[in-house]
This record gives sequence, C-alpha cells and structure tokens, in this order.
Amino acid sequence: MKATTNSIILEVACRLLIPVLIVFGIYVLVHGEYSPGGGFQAGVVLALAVILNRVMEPADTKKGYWTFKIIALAGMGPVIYILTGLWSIPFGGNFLEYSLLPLAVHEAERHLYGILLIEVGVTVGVMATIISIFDSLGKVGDPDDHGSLL
Amino acid sequence: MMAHIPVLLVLVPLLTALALPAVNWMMPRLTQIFLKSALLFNLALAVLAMRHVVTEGPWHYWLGNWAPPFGIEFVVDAMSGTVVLVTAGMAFVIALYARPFFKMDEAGLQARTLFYVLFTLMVTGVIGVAVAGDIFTLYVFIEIASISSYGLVAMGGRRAAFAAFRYLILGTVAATFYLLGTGLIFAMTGTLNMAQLSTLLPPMMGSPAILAALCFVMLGLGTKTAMVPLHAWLPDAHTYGPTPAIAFLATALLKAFAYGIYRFLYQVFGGHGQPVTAMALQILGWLAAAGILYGSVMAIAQKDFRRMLAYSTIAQISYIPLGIAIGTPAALAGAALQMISHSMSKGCLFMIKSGMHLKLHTTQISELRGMSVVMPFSSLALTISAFSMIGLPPTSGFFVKWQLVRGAAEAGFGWMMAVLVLSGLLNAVYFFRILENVFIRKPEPDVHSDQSHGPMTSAGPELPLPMLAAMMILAAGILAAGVGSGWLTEHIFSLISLAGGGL
Amino acid sequence: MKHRFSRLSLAYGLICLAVLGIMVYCTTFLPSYTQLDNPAHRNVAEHYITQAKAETGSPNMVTAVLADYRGLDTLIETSVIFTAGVVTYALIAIRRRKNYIWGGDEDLESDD
Amino acid sequence: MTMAVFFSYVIFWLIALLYVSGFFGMMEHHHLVKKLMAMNLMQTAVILFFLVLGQKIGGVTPIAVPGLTDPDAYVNPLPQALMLTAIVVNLSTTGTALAFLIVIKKHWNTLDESEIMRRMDK
Repeated sequence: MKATTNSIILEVACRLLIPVLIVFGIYVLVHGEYSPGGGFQAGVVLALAVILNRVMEPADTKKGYWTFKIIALAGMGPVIYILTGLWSIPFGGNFLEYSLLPLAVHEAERHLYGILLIEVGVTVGVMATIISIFDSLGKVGDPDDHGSLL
Repeated sequence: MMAHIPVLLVLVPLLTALALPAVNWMMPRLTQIFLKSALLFNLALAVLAMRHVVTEGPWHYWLGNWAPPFGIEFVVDAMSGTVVLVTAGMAFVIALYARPFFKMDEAGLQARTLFYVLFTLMVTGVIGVAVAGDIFTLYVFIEIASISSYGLVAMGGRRAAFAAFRYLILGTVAATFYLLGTGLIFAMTGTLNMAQLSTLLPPMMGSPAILAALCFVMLGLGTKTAMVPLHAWLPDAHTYGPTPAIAFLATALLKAFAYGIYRFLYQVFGGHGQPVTAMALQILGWLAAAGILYGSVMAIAQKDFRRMLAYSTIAQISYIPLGIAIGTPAALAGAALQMISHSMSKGCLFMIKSGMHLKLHTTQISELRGMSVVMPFSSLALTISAFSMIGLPPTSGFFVKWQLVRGAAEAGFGWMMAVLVLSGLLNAVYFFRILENVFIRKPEPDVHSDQSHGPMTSAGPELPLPMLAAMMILAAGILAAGVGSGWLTEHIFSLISLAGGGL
Repeated sequence: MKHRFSRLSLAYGLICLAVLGIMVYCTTFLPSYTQLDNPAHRNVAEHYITQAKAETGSPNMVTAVLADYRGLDTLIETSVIFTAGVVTYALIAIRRRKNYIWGGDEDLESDD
Repeated sequence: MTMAVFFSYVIFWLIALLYVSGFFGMMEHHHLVKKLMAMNLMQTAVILFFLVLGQKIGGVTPIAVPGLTDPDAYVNPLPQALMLTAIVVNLSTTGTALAFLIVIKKHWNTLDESEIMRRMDK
C-alpha cells in the first residue's frame, strides 16, 4: 500500500513554507543590489523550496527525478553569465564590461542590469546544482544499487 | 575577436564544459564533435596567443575594463603561453585518445559526458592558473582545477575513491595554506594584483609576516605540485585513477602549479634580487634535487609499471622547480622545455600503460616480455618516450637536461649538475629494465594468448585506432620538440622574464 | 568511542604548538584593523567604498565587488559548485554493475 | 597599545588556534569523517581571518547610506566579497568529499583510514 505523504504535519508545514520560500528567493535575487543578498543566497532558498517538496513526498515515489536534465540546467546558469559577459564584446567592450551593454539607460544603470542578469545566471546554476546533489544522494539507498550503505 | 583571446582561452573550455550536458541531452550524436572541435579551437587560440606574445610582448587583458588594481587582469607572457599551449595541446590529444575508454551502454555514455565535463573544467582551471594576474583569481582557478581532478581520479574505482579522498584532503589543506598566504599579503599591502604587488612588496620583504606569507604560498603550491616532502597524495592517485584523467593531471595540472611557483617567486616576490626570495629559491632547489633523486630511486624499486610512472612523475616534475631555482635564462628555458617535453613523454607513457593493460592484461614489469612482438607501435613509442625521460640526444629530454646543466654551470651550482647527471643514470636504470623486458627477453608461452577478454573489443591488430594515433602524435611531438628545441629557445623561451618588472 | 592518544600524538601536538607559535609571532607584525590607515583598508578597498555607487550604480558594495569589479571570480565560483554537482552525480547516481570507465584498477581484478 | 588594539591581535591568535586545532585533528584522527571535519575547521579559520582583516571599529554594513560618505564609516567590502567566493568553494569541496565518503563506505564498508590502507595492498 502506498502512502501519499510522509506525515500530515510535514505536508501542512511544507505547503505553507514553499510559496513563501519561492517569493523570498526571488526577492533576495532582485534586491541583491540594494541589500544583503544576491544570486547564491537566492539560489539556495529556491533550491530549498524544491527540496522541501521532495522531502514531503514518501520515499517510494522518489524514482525518476530528472537528475541528468538538472545537471544540464545547472550548466545553463553559468552559460547565462558568460553570455551576458560576451554580450558587450560586439559593442567594443571587454568581457563583462556592463557599461557597453546595448540598453537605453544611463551608464551606471546598465551596470545594474548587467549585475541582475549575471545574478540570475548564478541563481539558476546554484539552485539546479543543489537540487541535483539532493537527487543524487536520494539514489544512494536504491535497491538496485549494490552493496550495503552507511 | 582577436583582442579577446586571453579571456577566450578560459571561456571556450568552460563554455564547453557547461554546455556539454545540455548538448548530450538534446543532441547526443553531436557531443563528441562539439567537444573535439571546441578543444581544437582552443588549441588554435593558444597558438595565436603565443604568436602575439612572441611578436608584441606580454599580453594584458582587463576584465570588465577595470584598471588592474581594482579589477581582474589576465596576463599572457612567454612562460604562461607555454603552459597554455601544452595544456590545450594535451587536452586535445587526450580527448582523441579517450574514446575507447567508455562502455557504450546508457550508464557508460552518461559517464562519458560527465567525464568530459570534468575534464574540460580541469582544462579551464589549468589555463586559468596560467593566465591569472591576480592572486585571488589564481586561488579560484586552482580550486576548480583541483576539484575536477579529485572527481576524475575518484572515477577509477574503489581504490581510486580512497586515493582521491586523500588527495582531496591534502589538496584542500594546501589550498587553505595558499589562501592564508594570500590573506597575509592582502593585510600587508591591501591589493591582490600581481603587478602592483611586485612593486609594493620589495620594501617590506624583511617583515616576518611577508616571510610567513611566502612560506604558506609555497607550501600550498608545493603540495599541489607534489614537491618531495609533500608528495604523499600522488602515487596512489596516479596508480589507481583512470588513465586519460591521470595523463592530463600529470602532464598539465602539475605543470600549471609549478608555473604558479615561478610566477610567485619571480613576478610577485622579486626573484633573485631579494635576499629572502633568493633564500627561498635556494631551498626550492634543494627540495627539487631531493625530489629528483627520491623519485628516481623509488621508481627503480617498483615492480608495477603504473607505480613506476607515478614515482617517475615526482622525479620529472621536480626538474621544473630546479630550473626555476637556478634562475638563469638557460635554466628557465630548460624548465619551460621540460613542461613541453615531460607532458608529451609522460602522456605517451600513460597511453602505453593503458595499451599494455588492454592487450597484455598486466602492468607488472616482469610480465612485459615479448611486448615488442605483440605491440610493435607501442613499443616504438615506449622507446622514444623512455629515451626522452632518460635524456638521450634526438629527443627533447636531452635538450632539457642540456639547458639545465648549462644554467647550473652559469650560476655556479656544481652539485645541481651532479644531481642532473645522476638522475639521468637512475632514469636509464629503470627504463632500460623495461626496454630489456620488452625487446630482448623471450616471451613465456602463456602470457599473451591474444584473446581479448577485457571489457573492450580491440578492433585492429594492436590497439584501437584513436589510442594508437594519439600515441604516435605524442611520439612524433617528442622528436619534433627535440629537433626544434633550438628554435623554441631562441624565439620563445628567451622572452621569459626574470624579474618582477617583467609583468 | 573514546579516542586514545598514542605516542605519535605527542609529536603531532608539538608540531602544532610550533606552528601556532610561528603564526602568533607573525600576526603581531600585521597591522591591526583598528588602525584606519592600514593598507588593507586604504589601497583598493577605499576606491570600492567611495566609487562603487557612482561606477556601478549598486549601493551594496559587496555586490558591486562580487559581480562587477571581480565578476570573473564569481563566474568561476559558480562553475566550481557546478563541478561539485557533476562529481556527486558521476560518483553516486550513475547506475552501474561494475566500473564504468575502463582502465581503473578494478579491471585487473578477476571478480565480476 | 590600547585595549582595542591588543584584543584585535587576540582575535588573530584565536584564529591561529582554530587553524592549528584543525591541523592537529587532521594528523591525529584516522577516521575519514573526522579528517573532513578537521579540514573544515581549517577552512573556516581562514575565512574568519579574512573577515577580521576587513573589520573596522564602528563600521556599518557596506551598503551605501545617503549622506554617509566617509569611507571609514563602512567596513571593508573586499574581504567579504572574497570570502563569499571562498565559502562557496569550501562548500563544493565538502560536498565532493562527502560523495567520496559515500563511495568509500559502499566499497570498503569502513571509514577507518588505517584499515583501508591495510587492505589497499591486497
């Protein structure tokens, strides 16, 4: 017989926490230039939301998470970062020179947009990596994994 | 695009590594083509960077166009250009070579992709170590190269996992040493830029805090280079790790850290001009000499070809610090030539090791009898690379020893010349023992019954074509570097700067 | 489980005490953070504090340094954590019967 | 030497003690997890060292407040930014090491270093 959830307390707590975590993660991301925060913290908070969701589910439904795909997603985070940096090269700048980004705003503000873009990249990378580590660890005790563990 | 080559040297392998899982997921058939063309492109960039350095001198690149003390700077000069060239070249050759190493089931293909991801990340780190002009950026590059190498070593099996864990512990302690040294330097000067440090540091070289920083940085980089009292991690990691990873680790990663030692001693701490640094160089010379002798003697004592290669790496890698310690132009040219020469010959030997493993199912030296009959091409390559290791004339190894001996004679280090000659003899002992087994001794009847029951099915008569091709490329490279060493010394190595003002 | 100290522990302890002594001695030559004119506060950092808002538009100086002045460090650092994710996946999550890279030591062992 | 200056050095010494205790733990213990913990102590000590370098008496968080233009009023942002990077690197190292430990435990069924070293040669 399959249970749909680990325990009712966990489920209620997670259902309350997850939306708050997602909103808070996005706040930490976009507000990183004005207050403590930034891509890493946002990535960790967002990953926590996903991981809580997985903790909530019972152990026997944990099969088939998209681990390899999430490694690909984790790679895409730094790729966003690099593309942001390369974007200024056609306009005569060096790598990561935000002041030459083709945005119709004041120069210092272009830096802000540049920083925001790379923070998005960092967030995606960190979030996907932490989820992938969690998923990999979740495979440790699988029955088709030979050998005794821990 | 040409103006951005210093940063592209780092970005191309990094972008390859990051995009590889996505490419493998979306278009599995294109993975290998994508990887190899990116590495080939990177090699072309390295050649272009080298050409620029030769024609127009050191190449400075400001990231984000922030002026150096405030932003990060990349510097490509003759020595770092050599490291970049060696790294890019070896990365391409090893990527060519590694294809038969993976099983073609689903897990094998995933493992292959992840292996190449870590491999290209390691290439990124090594090239970054070579071009970084900022001591904290150097730390971050050291760590990316190290962490990916721990992972690669651990992929070799259960013994490799343990060896990799020890490597990780020692490597991370080394990194904390390095970071502590960086902190002390930062506390005393307030900057992290190497060029600015080379002007700020000389007046305060007498301070114990700077002396401690020098010690910590050297301890950190020395552990990563496997200098002799700090080499404990290397033999196990070399013996048990998967061959393509170890071949790259021994050929490029260790060289990059040895280059880091050069960078710090000459371009940050002022080279032989500073009494404190001169003393550090002296100690470095003693340790390097000890490493050469210890590695050679231990290599003679080994019965297993893999372990012998590991100790041989300890011995051969110490030639670079030795050249750095001597510090005359000839000796530095010798050190730079050793980077090229050792990476090709040791890479070739590792490839041959895997060939033996595949064909003869053994790496015990005593069981290699009659290998020249079964594996003629491998035996030829083995001969060439062994000659280069010993230092016999047509190969590049001879010119390395020649330059180092010349440098030691100029600087008046008689004992170093003795060490070099002695090490040549010791190398001859352990390599001729193998060559004797391979060529002269008659095979025992049951050693190679020539039915391949390993996980690979060997298609050709000797070895899979990619492995043979990579081996032959390297063997030809050893001879070419030997013949062209005069040209290399004249046009490239003569540009290696000795003093802090060179940056 | 109680830890037992061996005779080697004494040697280790002495080594560590020596290292501690050297470190304490060396740190007394560092400028204290209470001196506001020490180089760590003056040289590059002062530029960041005074110019970051004007040059990068970000009032948070740590973000300005992290993402703008030293943006490359952050890129590599993100790649480092990606590396850790890849290593974990490659070692733990790939299903395999035996070793999946040929050439490790397990190929010399006869068991299947 | 005032009290404040003296205690700023005491902080350095405490950090040195933390670092050296990590060093001792690494040499003394044969259990791999304890080695890993000792390694983390050393890393943490270095991070603390950098953060202390950036400290100022009475300094505020390095987020520009309108009207406060005195550079001495903010703590030094550079070590904080550097250590943010170093912390992530440490996290990655620790994660990698834990993955290794899982593999080691699976294949050797022990985490005792001397025991594994003994069985390595077989």
